Amino acid sequence: MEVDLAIAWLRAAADSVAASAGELTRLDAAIGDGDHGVNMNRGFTAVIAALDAGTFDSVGDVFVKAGTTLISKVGGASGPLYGSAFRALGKALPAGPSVTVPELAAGLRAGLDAVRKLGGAEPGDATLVDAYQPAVDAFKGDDLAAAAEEAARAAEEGARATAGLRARKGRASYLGERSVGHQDPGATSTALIFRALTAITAK
Amino acid sequence: MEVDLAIAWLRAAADSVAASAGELTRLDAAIGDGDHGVNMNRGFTAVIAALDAGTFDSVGDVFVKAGTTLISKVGGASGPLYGSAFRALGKALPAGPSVTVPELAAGLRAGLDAVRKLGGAEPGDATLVDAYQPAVDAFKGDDLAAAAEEAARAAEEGARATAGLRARKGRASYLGERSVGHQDPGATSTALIFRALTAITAK
Amino acid sequence: MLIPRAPSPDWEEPAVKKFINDPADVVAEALAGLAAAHPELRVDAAEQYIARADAPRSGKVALVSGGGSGHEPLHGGFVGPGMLDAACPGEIFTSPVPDQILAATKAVDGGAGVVHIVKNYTGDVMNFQLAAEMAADENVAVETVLVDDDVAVEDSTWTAGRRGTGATLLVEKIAGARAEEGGKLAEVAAIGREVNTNSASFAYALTAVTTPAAGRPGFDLPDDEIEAGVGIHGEPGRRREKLRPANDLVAAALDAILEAKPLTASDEVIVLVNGLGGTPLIELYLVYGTLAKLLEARGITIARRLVGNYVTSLDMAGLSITLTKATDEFLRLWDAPVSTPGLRWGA
Amino acid sequence: MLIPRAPSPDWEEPAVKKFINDPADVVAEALAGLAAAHPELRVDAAEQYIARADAPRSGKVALVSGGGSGHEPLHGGFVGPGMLDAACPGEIFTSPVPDQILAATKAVDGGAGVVHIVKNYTGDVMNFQLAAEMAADENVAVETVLVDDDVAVEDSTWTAGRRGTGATLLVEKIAGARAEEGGKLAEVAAIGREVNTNSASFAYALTAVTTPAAGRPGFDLPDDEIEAGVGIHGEPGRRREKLRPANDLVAAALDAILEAKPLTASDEVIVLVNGLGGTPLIELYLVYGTLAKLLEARGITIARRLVGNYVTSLDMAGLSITLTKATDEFLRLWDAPVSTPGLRWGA
Ligand SMILES: Nc1ncnc2c1ncn2[C@@H]1O[C@H](COP(=O)(O)OP(=O)(O)O)[C@@H](O)[C@H]1O
Ligand SMILES: Nc1ncnc2c1ncn2[C@@H]1O[C@H](COP(=O)(O)OP(=O)(O)O)[C@@H](O)[C@H]1O
Ligand SMILES: [Mg+2]
Ligand SMILES: [Mg+2]
Ligand SMILES: [Mg+2]
Ligand SMILES: [Mg+2]
Repeated sequence: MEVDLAIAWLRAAADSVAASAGELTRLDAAIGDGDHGVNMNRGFTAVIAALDAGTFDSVGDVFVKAGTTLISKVGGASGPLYGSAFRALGKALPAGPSVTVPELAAGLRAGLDAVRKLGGAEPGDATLVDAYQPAVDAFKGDDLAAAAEEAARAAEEGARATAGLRARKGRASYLGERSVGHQDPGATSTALIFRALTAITAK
Repeated sequence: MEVDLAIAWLRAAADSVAASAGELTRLDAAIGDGDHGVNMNRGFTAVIAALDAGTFDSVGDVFVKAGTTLISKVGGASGPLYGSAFRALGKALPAGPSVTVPELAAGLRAGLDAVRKLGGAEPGDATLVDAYQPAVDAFKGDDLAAAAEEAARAAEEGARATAGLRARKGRASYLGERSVGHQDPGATSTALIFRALTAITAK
Repeated sequence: MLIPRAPSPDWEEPAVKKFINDPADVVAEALAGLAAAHPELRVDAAEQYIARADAPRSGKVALVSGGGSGHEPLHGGFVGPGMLDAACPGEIFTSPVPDQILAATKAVDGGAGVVHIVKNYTGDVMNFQLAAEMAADENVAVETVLVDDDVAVEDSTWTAGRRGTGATLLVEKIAGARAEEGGKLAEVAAIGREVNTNSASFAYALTAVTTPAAGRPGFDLPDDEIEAGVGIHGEPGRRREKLRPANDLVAAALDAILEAKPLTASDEVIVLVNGLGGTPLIELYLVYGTLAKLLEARGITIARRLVGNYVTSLDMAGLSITLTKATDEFLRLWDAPVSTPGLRWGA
Repeated sequence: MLIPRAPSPDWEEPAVKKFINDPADVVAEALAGLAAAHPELRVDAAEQYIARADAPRSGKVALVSGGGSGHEPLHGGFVGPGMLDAACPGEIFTSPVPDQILAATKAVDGGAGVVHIVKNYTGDVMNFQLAAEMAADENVAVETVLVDDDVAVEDSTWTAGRRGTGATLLVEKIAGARAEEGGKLAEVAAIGREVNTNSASFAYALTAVTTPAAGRPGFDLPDDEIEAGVGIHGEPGRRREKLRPANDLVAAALDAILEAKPLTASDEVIVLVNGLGGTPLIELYLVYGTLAKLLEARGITIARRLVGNYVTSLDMAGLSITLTKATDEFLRLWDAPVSTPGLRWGA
């Protein structure tokens, strides 16, 4: 993955989040406070603006910039979580204008670790970890397009499966059993972000 | 009219107001503040309680008691207006256990004068005067049942006709032209009160 | 049929979604709660009035106001040093009765006379008038200050005249301070009237109000329409309008106010941005910000301001804007200490 | 399909019936209005925080709080002598960001350290935590007081823990007074935590809240149902219930509170009956009256009380009840002067 592709991924993710902002908010309204779409859209709009304003020699720097921007613009639970994930991803990558697929895979796992450390969520708690974790597990091999496709599918499946779970972290956990039957908004936005990578890598 | 009949009239009026309280309130909600039914019901309930608690030798005293009670229990525009009307009616009647139909007619006109003096409404302003005035005009002759029937009909017609008028007094006047098309709640309750007299005088 | 059919067939049995018990007991039960919450007030449950615990204050002109309940903190929340001596809450949106007003008037009269502050509604005017006549019979001197600041209503012989709304707070505060510092009956009434003359208000409703008795909104307002010039009793307003951005609504309200009571550059004003009950504070501050900019552009100085829910209409989502052209005297009295449940500073 | 279909087909285009311009600008525009209305506060529009105009106060421990907007007057309305030194409003119902909290923290630090008062929500906790780490990097000592008084939520490893609601006001007032009188960083934090430990709250919603961004109520609540144990962000509550008379609801809320934090006869409490925004004051007083009777029957003394809209949820019709077991120290600090837009006495 090169600098341009990293930026293109974030741009595609921003477009996807913008297009689905209403739906993400609706999912959040059902079990949370109805702002997830607005939060993500505000954050990714700021990310694109920040990337547009800079020049980047290193793939890692792109993701660190994205993460720092999300932390400073989103707020809520998703801001620090997504922000830390992208920052950790960027910091884990070796410096330079290009990284290999295995390096990217390791970076994504570092992002997951950061999310789990900050938020304390386990798989099965009905959070974005339930999309992120299977996506990272599926992101394998040397072919970026194939790895991205597998990851996106796994993330989508994980997101959909949150509907069957009882939430144990974040706002939805207040609902106890009543959270069952509702798909987690953060898991859904995670799936959108992984799917965005396939859009620009598919041959 | 004897003391018993005067009390029976007020009791019938109270029943009628109670039965129509929701509808009076609905009429008032459309062009006023939605409390006329509640106000009238509270007032007439208090009137019955006050009459039950006392003994009366004179027809006039019954109406003075009713008027005083309305003034002290209703509030709003209707309290002082109906209260003054009944007080003036009672005070205009000659003392004693029975009054003639012409004496009652004169008393009712005194009540109308009191309303017009206190509230300043002219016929055509879309207030209870538009039911009260025609009722008093129609309350004629020596036969109570016949006079009551004519008065009730005139009051009802007057009340219905307020729907075609632009309100110039009371809360409905704030609406200007928008009050046209709405029947005045106070005129409606006046018609109910006159109709109640026919229920107990009809042979 | 005398009474036309209701447009909605189920009018009779609304679910009254409020924190109440029997709708008929709301005012009495709330009064009991007020009494329990504010030991510094004396609540007469039988006569249904709220007075300063230290009333009557000998030699001090007393201020009595009142009106229908449902506008809280007006008036009961404005009883205390520096403002009202007593308040008479009527039933919801129904003016108090003369007996009640008379009892309050006598209870707080300290021998220097009593000012009645009356919002200009037919019911309030008549009930206070009857009470004032009864007080005169008992040798209590009463002066009446009529508040009629709502410029949404045409002030013509074709209407009951302008309604009393937001300016009531300013009249009560400023006249209350004048009484507290020893003003005579005529002086207190005069400055109250001057505040009213210098004031103009305009209100918008986004939703209709729901009274406990009716249990449902007083009128239907489509999702994209508002009532411009609404009253504080859920009376429908001057006209229905399409919903517009706040900036436009504030500009139109200001135009209506200034048309009725012109101000010129270099005038000073006291501003009240008042929520009608259901509008969040964040919107009121947003509106205040817009208003401040518009006034600045006209060269008018906001000398004092108040933003919050003060003269409400139960749960109505809406707000009113009141502008009072300020004199130095007004400002001095506005700044004087006040200590009431609803308004408190300097004390 | 990744995202399941919305139950209502027209979700996308609600008419946002509020006094706003662009929904995205609400917080910034309201902040501008707050700045215009309160010259005694210093609003930093760029960094988005509200501070006392006289901050930093050298040698005084500073209090910083914040959270999503939409709970006004919390927190911005509680900035001033005797309470907060700064508040950081996030977007509506979205916690503030670390940069903002850091900026406020540095702006008000008078060298004696800063107490962060944080309501226990995942977002608030994480953002304040990041800010505290950044502050430590810049050698500002920060102590965090977590508020988690809402007993409607199970306090277990299965949830994010109890939410911070009404008790936040008491923590800010009492810790604020302790800081004002010269308390050290650890002392101010300690009494804040003690207030939280001694507090329990329970809330009801009659209607769902409508955020400017969503434009429609966050959940559907049938005409005769309420949410018991609702949160202040429109989170659905512990359970749906049928609407019941206020007396029953108050008794049930009190039971829930006392089950979580038992009180015994002869205990003294501070009571907050708090409106969530759309509930009229008259209902809050009615509820207070009921609560006072129930506490009296249990022999518990209400030493202090507050009735009004303080910790709100935009336009939500609902209320919360908070009981704080009082110590003499709490009462002394509660009575200390406070001078903020939202709470003011003794000054
Ligand atoms: N502790 C946590 N760990 C991981 N993800 C979390 C945690 N808490 C919340 N989330 C995620 O954050 C999402 C909500 O984000 P958002 O609505 O933007 O923030 P907020 O809940 O503060 O309003 C949830 O759907 C969930 O996926
Ligand atoms: N000035 C007036 N003269 C005569 N009748 C009036 C006047 N003002 C109001 N009314 C009558 O009072 C009725 C309203 O009574 P009500 O709703 O009980 O009082 P309020 O308007 O104070 O709420 C109106 O429908 C009208 O018939
Ligand atoms: Mg959310
Ligand atoms: Mg009425
Ligand atoms: Mg009325
Ligand atoms: Mg949020």
